[in-house]
Parts: sequence; structure tokens; C-alpha cells
Amino acid sequence: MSHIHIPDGVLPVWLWLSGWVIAAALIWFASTRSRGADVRRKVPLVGIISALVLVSMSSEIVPIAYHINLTVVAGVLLGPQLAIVSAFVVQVVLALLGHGGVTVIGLNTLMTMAEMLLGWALFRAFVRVLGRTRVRAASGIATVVTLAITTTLLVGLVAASGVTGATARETGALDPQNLTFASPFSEGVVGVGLFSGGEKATAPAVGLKRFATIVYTLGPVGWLIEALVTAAILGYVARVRPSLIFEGPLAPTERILPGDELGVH
Amino acid sequence: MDVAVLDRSAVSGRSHLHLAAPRAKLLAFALLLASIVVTTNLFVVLALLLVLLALVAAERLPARSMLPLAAYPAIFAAVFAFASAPDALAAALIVAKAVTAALAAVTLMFTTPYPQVFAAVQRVTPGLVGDALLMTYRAIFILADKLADLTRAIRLRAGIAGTHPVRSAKATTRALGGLLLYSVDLAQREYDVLVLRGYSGRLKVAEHPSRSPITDRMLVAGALALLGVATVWRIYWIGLIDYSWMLPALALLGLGATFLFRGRKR
Amino acid sequence: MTTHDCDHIHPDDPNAEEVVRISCVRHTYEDGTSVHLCGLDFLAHRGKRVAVLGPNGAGKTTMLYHILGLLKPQEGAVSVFGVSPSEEWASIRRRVGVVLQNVDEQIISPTVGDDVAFSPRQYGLPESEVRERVDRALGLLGIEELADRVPHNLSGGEKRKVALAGALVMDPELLVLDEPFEGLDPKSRQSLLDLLERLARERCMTVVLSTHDIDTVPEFADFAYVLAPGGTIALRGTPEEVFANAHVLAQGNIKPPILAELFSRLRQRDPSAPATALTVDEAADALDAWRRC
Amino acid sequence: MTTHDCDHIHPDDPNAEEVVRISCVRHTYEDGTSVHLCGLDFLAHRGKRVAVLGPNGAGKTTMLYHILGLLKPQEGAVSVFGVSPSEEWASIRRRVGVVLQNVDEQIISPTVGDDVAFSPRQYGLPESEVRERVDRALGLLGIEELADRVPHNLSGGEKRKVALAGALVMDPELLVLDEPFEGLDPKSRQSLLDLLERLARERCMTVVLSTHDIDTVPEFADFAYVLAPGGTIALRGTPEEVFANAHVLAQGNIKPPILAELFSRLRQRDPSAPATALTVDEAADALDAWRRC
Repeated sequence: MSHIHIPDGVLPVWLWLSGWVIAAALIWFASTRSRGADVRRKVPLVGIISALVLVSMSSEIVPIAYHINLTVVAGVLLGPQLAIVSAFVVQVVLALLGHGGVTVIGLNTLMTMAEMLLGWALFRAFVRVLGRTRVRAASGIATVVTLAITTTLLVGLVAASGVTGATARETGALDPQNLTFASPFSEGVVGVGLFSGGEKATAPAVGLKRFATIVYTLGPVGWLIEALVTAAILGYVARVRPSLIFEGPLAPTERILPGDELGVH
Repeated sequence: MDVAVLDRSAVSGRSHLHLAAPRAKLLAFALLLASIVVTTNLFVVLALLLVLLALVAAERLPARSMLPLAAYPAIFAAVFAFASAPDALAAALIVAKAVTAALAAVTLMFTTPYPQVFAAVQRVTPGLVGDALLMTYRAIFILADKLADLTRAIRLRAGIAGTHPVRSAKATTRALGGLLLYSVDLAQREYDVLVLRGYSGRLKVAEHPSRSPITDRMLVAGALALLGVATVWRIYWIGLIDYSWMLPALALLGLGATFLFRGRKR
Repeated sequence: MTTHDCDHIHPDDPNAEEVVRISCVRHTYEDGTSVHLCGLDFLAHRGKRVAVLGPNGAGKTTMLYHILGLLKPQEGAVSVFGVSPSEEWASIRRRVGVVLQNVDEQIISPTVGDDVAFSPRQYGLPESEVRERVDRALGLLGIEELADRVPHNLSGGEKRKVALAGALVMDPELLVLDEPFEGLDPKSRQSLLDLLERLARERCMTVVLSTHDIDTVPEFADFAYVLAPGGTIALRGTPEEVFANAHVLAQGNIKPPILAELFSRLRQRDPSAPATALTVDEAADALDAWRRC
Repeated sequence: MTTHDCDHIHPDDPNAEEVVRISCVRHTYEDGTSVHLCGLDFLAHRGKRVAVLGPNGAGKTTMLYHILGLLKPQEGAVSVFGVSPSEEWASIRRRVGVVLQNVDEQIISPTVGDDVAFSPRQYGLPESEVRERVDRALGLLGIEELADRVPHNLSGGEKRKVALAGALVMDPELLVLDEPFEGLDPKSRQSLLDLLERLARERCMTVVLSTHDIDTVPEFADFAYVLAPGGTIALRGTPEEVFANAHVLAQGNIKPPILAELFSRLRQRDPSAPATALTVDEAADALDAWRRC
């Protein structure tokens, strides 16, 4: 659930605009706090982890329904400051490839950010509780909890947007009244069947309930897949290169020389 | 997501849109998005979509690669619309808006090399963000290649699909773990190369000048006109609603004319 | 594994068992580049070591990808063990071992032992047999001591050996190697050559490899094929036959081995100079004899 | 660029201008691997082409990384243009051009032209000068027609040329290349050798490169250094001097060039055989003369 697939021009302006404002503030905060050389050294890492998230998002496990996000992995490896930047970068690229709306980049950034930051914090907490030997368990639980929380955030967002009903009137975005229009076909069968104004008085709660039901029934399967993948990946990294996980994201990485240099022991 | 095709088109395409200044294209893109946000009329959105399609056709852009990308968000929009839209009309509007905005974005990316687009973002964001954005884009290619190599290796050594889904899933996940480690090492090497080649905290992108100022002006003027139409229809919708059908009809005529003209030129 | 007699099979011998045959395959890449593997048929017989030579971009890798069923011929036919690899890869993949160019990406497990065990585990062999096979494969390459190491921290040469162990673990009948000598120092190269020779002799394994390291060909190959740019198979034969055709090699942007060049220079100056020798020892013998006579 | 006289500088000549000096540097990696570049000092003088030879894992790349300031010596000293590269890289980096091993990862811009323009743009040169420099660098390598191409569609050899153009665009005084011949076919290799020779001669450029392709050394290098496993600098001198020490090469797991081997075999059989020739032409001359006398 790392981003909302809501197109441009559906959410009310105040909502997506405040998404942009909050996201911009956080990005500004993160980048002013990270002016040091040790952060600059990590810029390629931000780029490459963001690309990894993008690549994994675009390789679907079950076509259309599920793709993995690796947001928790990204959060754990990047730490909070860099994760904020990474979330924004991921959403900009997605939007420019037509994958999501441009106006909702702000909100989507906040969603991805929330996932990365929560994932990072929960992973660290669970590792502290369970110990370093149980990285898999810690990352699995952290992922499920993170996704459950961010899915709830998403439902809350949709509820706040009011796109599902009468409150849309004040935003004007999907005013049922605006949507009724007269066309040359409006008297015919087509008009009545497809383009009639429909049940104008749909209660707001119905749409939201339907949305929430869909998200909460389809969601957990995705959470589980994501948790298994995250656990496997972080378990692997913990085994092969533990310093990446335990020493904090800004610790200098071990320099692995390409090619033939590590043959002598 | 075939990024390689996109990049090739953006860099080596020779249409008018390729000649236009990136700034003009970004401005036109923003105006078009504004029209999509403003409008609440399905016919207006359809007209915008048809105009864009006519543009793609007239410029002979690689529609075969562009349209699937643009249609992709329709799937999610449809899910969202099904879940939350009060009626079929609203649902159709949601899907149409998604596809139109996506087509606009895809048209921009297929006609403008990515650093030119990202340079615009870079100008208004902190250095860290712009640089990360530029590096992300490049890394997508490298990682997509690596992932392809990895899955190829797995296929050769046992095959992914088939009889043991759990074992296959495990293998795929391990491959992702390997890809991650590779990525971390790659990041280090990439930074080394950047420093060796003169990087000191800000990637510099030279802005492409316009090679066709007329196209720039026409693009912006056209986008402004569309925004105007969308706004007028939004404000005076009660009076204009009976004539809404004329917009997509006009756009459709334009699209037809484009094809006719294209055919004759050949 | 018993020892078979795999010697003395000439490519034109009608009784030899064909393992790989490629007839006039054309492949066009997305960007319009076209590789046309034609001219002569490519053949590899049981127990033979076959080298594919050619300059950068001639289509060596394309050819190997066709053998592995990774590409589907748009024209012409490929047959491996009598079937089309692109259509029935699943039925022959246990009989084929592969090491592609970038060994880095072919190592997919957290330890060397696990990685070598990848294929047998995927095929669902019992764990005891898996372990036995892994030990055997590591032993063949002489890298038993690496079993518990993390592949990411190995040197390039070691990684190549691990990948090779992973390819040999299922006792394949056909081994396909893309540029296996790249990045190996002389000692590692020599031990790889010895291993391939042993596998071909003792197990009747067919080995197909691509290389542009021409100097290893006389030491390695029973037969060599030379690709000209664009994929045309310009030459085939034993290394001696191939290297005798210096002008075809030159057309294909292939530098003949240094010794072949030296002997052809000597013959230019003095027609009594001996015929081309392909190894240093033979060359020293020949020159010594030439001087004495 | 004017032509200088860069010839006839012997490494022990006190008047020669030192560009690089490495004295007994030790580097220990986190996993405990230690490389000790000691034994003899490594020196590279202005206008000279210096080859670093050694088997896999001897520390060739480690040595180059020290020259480039990417590693900081824990012991010993490195000096490039008189300063320590790990501390003052910014002050010398305009004078150094680099191509590392994985060229794929070093091409970072969307078109070849932009990529070659990377360094001058980063240094803030005016756009007109940037363009002029890019054209010149592309011209040097004969790849002007690639300027508008997308790098990821290029062949391996083309990518290597693009990376080299990017390294040459600032007219560096020192060029550092890690295994530049890897993956090049004979023709591309020869044209790279010719270019390096021209750069060293006409522009007095110092070239330091690592390779395990021993046969290119006589053609390429003014001086060669041989690293033994562990990083010890076992030998230095002109290619002739180095290859005369066959036993040191053998200890360092380096196979001497084929011709050197041939001549040493001949001398074993017949002490009157000529001294080692390093190119095919010289060898043919020497053998011809030997036979006649």
C-alpha cells in the first residue's frame, strides 16, 4: 500500500495541496539536516535503493494484484533522513512514467515515507527486543505491522477526501450535480443505461465502507507476501553484510573492490 | 516498464515536440494537468485525451510503447472507482482523468531526455533530492539489467515456473537479496566514479535550448486554450452542458484529419 | 561415471552423435541489429570440446543463447539433444550446465555450498544426495575449502570456479561456457583447461565455449568455429585447419595466435621454414629441427 | 597542444619528473585481507606508459585506487603530482583521467555526448568550451558518430571508448586505466594501443594501466612493474628487463609472453639461440639470422 492509485483531479485540491506542503517541509527538513560529507557520500545509495524499489514495484508477483515494494527494506538501509528523500524520488519517477498522478505526488510521498520510517523504527525496536539473531522474525513482524498501519492511513485519507459522497460538493471535484449533463444521447437507451446521473443520493458511508472492505480483504495477502520477502532479504543481508543493518545507515560502507582484489587471505 | 525504449525515443526522436524547449513542454504539461484537475465533465476530459492522441499521431511518436504505459493507471483507477465512485459516470470520469494525465506525462517523457525534466525538479529542490533523482533514473537501467541476468541464471539452473512454487519463490527472493547487495556495492563504486569525474555535491545539467521557438509558443498557447475551455465549462456548466458533446466530436475530427493527412503524406 | 571412448570423431563423421546443431538461424534484436548464424552449420558432437571464435559483436553470445533456448530462432533451426531448446528447455535442462559471462549474477545463494546446491535442491533431490553432489562438484574444482564462504566476498576467479561447480553439480552432458577465461590469471586458466579436458575425456562431456582469447584455442579445442561480424560462420575445423586460413581470420578481425603469425612470417622469408606449430613445445622442436637440417 | 620531448627517461634518471610514487603502502581490508605494496617503489614519470602486471588478487586495483585517492594508505606514502591523493584529490583531479574496470557503471548520462561532457560541466566550464572539448575527445577515439546515441545500447567495446573519451576530455596529464583490454577484440585493442602511444608521445601524457594480458605489454609499455600475490612489487624495468626474469614471473603466477617462452626453450636446447625478441617481427628477424649464421 505504499502509494495510492488515485488519479489527478479526483481528490479535493486542499487535500493534495496540503500533501505537497507537508512533504516539501519534511524534505526540506531532512536535507538541511544532512549537509555533511557523510550524507553526500550516500547520494548514490539513495538513488540506487530508490531504483531498487522502483524495479521491484514494476515486477509483479501476481499480475496486477500484487507487486512488492521493498519500502521497509529501503527504510532499514537508508535511515529516516535519506528515506524521506528516497520516498519523494520514487514517487516523482512513478508519476512521470504515468504510474500515478502528479498532483498526488505529495500525498504518495507521505504514504511511502510513512512506510519507510515506520518500517525502520519498528525493525529497530523488534531487533532490540528479539535480538540480532532473529532478524527474519523482526523484519517480518515489522513489515506486517507497518503495512497494517499505512493501509489504515490510506483508508483515513480516502475518508478525509470525501470523494465518496456528498461532501464532494464542497470541493467541487466530483459534484454529482455537475456530472449530470445533457447530451444528444441522453434521451436514448445508452444515455439512460450508462450516463444517467445514477443514484445521486448515495450515502457517503457506503462508498467508504466498500473501499475499506476491498482494501482490508485484499491487503493482508499482500502484507504477508511483502513480509516474507522482506524477512528473506534482510535475513540474507544480516548474514552476509551485517554492518549495513546494524551500524546505522550513515556508517561508511565497506569498500568492495571490483574484480580480483580479494583473493589473498 | 520498458525504460530503454522510452529513453531511446526521448534522446533520438526527431519530432517537433523533441525540438521544443523542455521548459515550454513542462509548462504545457502543467497547464494540461490543471485542465484535468479543473474539469468535472467527462466530455471535456475525453476531448483532452483525443487532442493528446492526435498530437501523438501527428508527431509519429512510438504509440505502441506509449499507450500501454498510459493505460496502465486505468486499472488502478478502475479499482478505486469501483470501490468509491457513486455511479458509473463518476467512475468513467475517474478512469478518463487517470489515462489522460498519464498520457500527458508519458508524452513529455518520450520527447524529453530525463535530465532535462529532472533538471526542472532539481532547480526547485535541495541538492540532495535533485541528485538522487538523476542517479535513480540511471540506476533503474542497471538494476533492471541485473535482475534480468539473475532471473535468466535461475531459469538456466532450474527454471522458475512450474512444479515447486515455494522453492521458486525462495529462489526469487534470494535473487533479490543478491541484487540488493550488488546495489549497495554499486552505490559505492558509483560515488567513486562521480568524485573521480569531478562531482562535488551538485550534478550539473546543461539546459537544452529550444530548437524551434514557434513550437514552444504553439504548445503553450494550445495548452492555455485547453485550460480556458476546461475552466469555462466548469464555471458556466449549466449553460454549456448541452454543447459538451461538441468538444470530443471536434477533437475526434482533428484526430481523423491527422490520420488522413499522415496517410497522404506517405 | 564410467569412462567412454570419445576420441577420433571428426565433425563430418556420420556415426558421431550430434549434441548441438544450429542451421542458419537468424535473430533480429529490437534495435534492428540482425545476427545471421549461417554459412556453415554449427555442430558439436558428444565428448568434443568446441570453441566459438569471433570479434566483439559477431554474435558469439547470441549463438550460445540460442543453444540455451533463451532466444527463439525467427528463421532456421536449433537442436540440442534432438529437441528445440527454446520450446522444450524443461526436458533437457538437467543435461546442460551453463556459465554465462557475468558470474557475479549467477551466484544467487548466501553461501558457496548453498549456491552449488541450488539446482539439485530445485529439482527436489534428497538432501543426502544433494550434499554428496555438492562435495563432488567442489572437489572437481578444488575449492572444498570455500564451501561456507559468502560468495560476495570472493575474488573474480574464485567466483568463476563456484559458478562452474554449480554448473557441473548435475553431471551435465553438455557444458556451455561464455568467455570462461576472461579475468583468469594464467594459472587458473591452465587448471580450467585441464579440467575441461578431463571432463571431455572421462565423462564424454561435450563442451561448447566462446572466447576471443585465440591463444588458448589450440590447447583447448577439438574443433573451432570462426564467426565473422554479422554472425556468418566463416570457418570450421580442427585448430590446425582453422589457423592455416590466416586470411579468413584477418577478415573476421581475429588475430591469429602469435606462433601462427611467427611461422607464416618465417615461411614468407624462407619457404623451407616448417609448418605452423601450435604449442610452444612443438614450435621449439620444429625450429630446432629446421636449423639443424 | 604542443609536442614535447618525452623520450629517453629511465626510471632511475634523477632529472625525470615524477608523476606518481608509491612507497611501501599497506592496506588492510575489513575482512582482514592485507595488501602490502612494497619491495620496490612504484614510479611513473611524465610521458611514460607504465604497466602493472600481476595475477588475480595481487593488488593491482588496490594500487590504482591508492593513486586515485580512493583508498587512504594506513602505512607508507603515495604521491601524485607531489601531493597525497587521498587528502588533496580536489586539487589534482583535473589533471587525472580515469577509466575503471566496469565501464557500464561509469557512463552516467543519457547520451554519449552528455556523458563525455560530464567533467567539464561539473568544473563549470562555459558551454561553448564544453562542446569543443567533447568534439575533440570523441574525435580522438574516432567515435564522433556516437555523440547522440544512448549509452546502454552500445557494445562493450564502444562503451569502453566512450568512457575513455570522458577521461580524456579534460586533457589530463595522467591517465589511469584498470584492465583496459578486457573484452576488446584484437582490432579495438590495437587501436587503443596506438592511441595511448600517441597520447604519451604527443602530449607527454603519463599512462598507468593494470593488465594481466601479458602479450600486450611489450607493445604498450615503457616500463612494467610486476606484483607478486600480496602486493609485493617483485620486479620493475623495461619489458625486456622484466621478461628476462622468467623465474620471478613464474613465482608471481605470471606466464611470460609466448615469444619469451619460445626463445628460452630454444636457448635451453641450444645456447647459441638468440636473445628474447618481444614482437613477432623482431622474432622472425632473429630466427632467420640465427638459422643463416
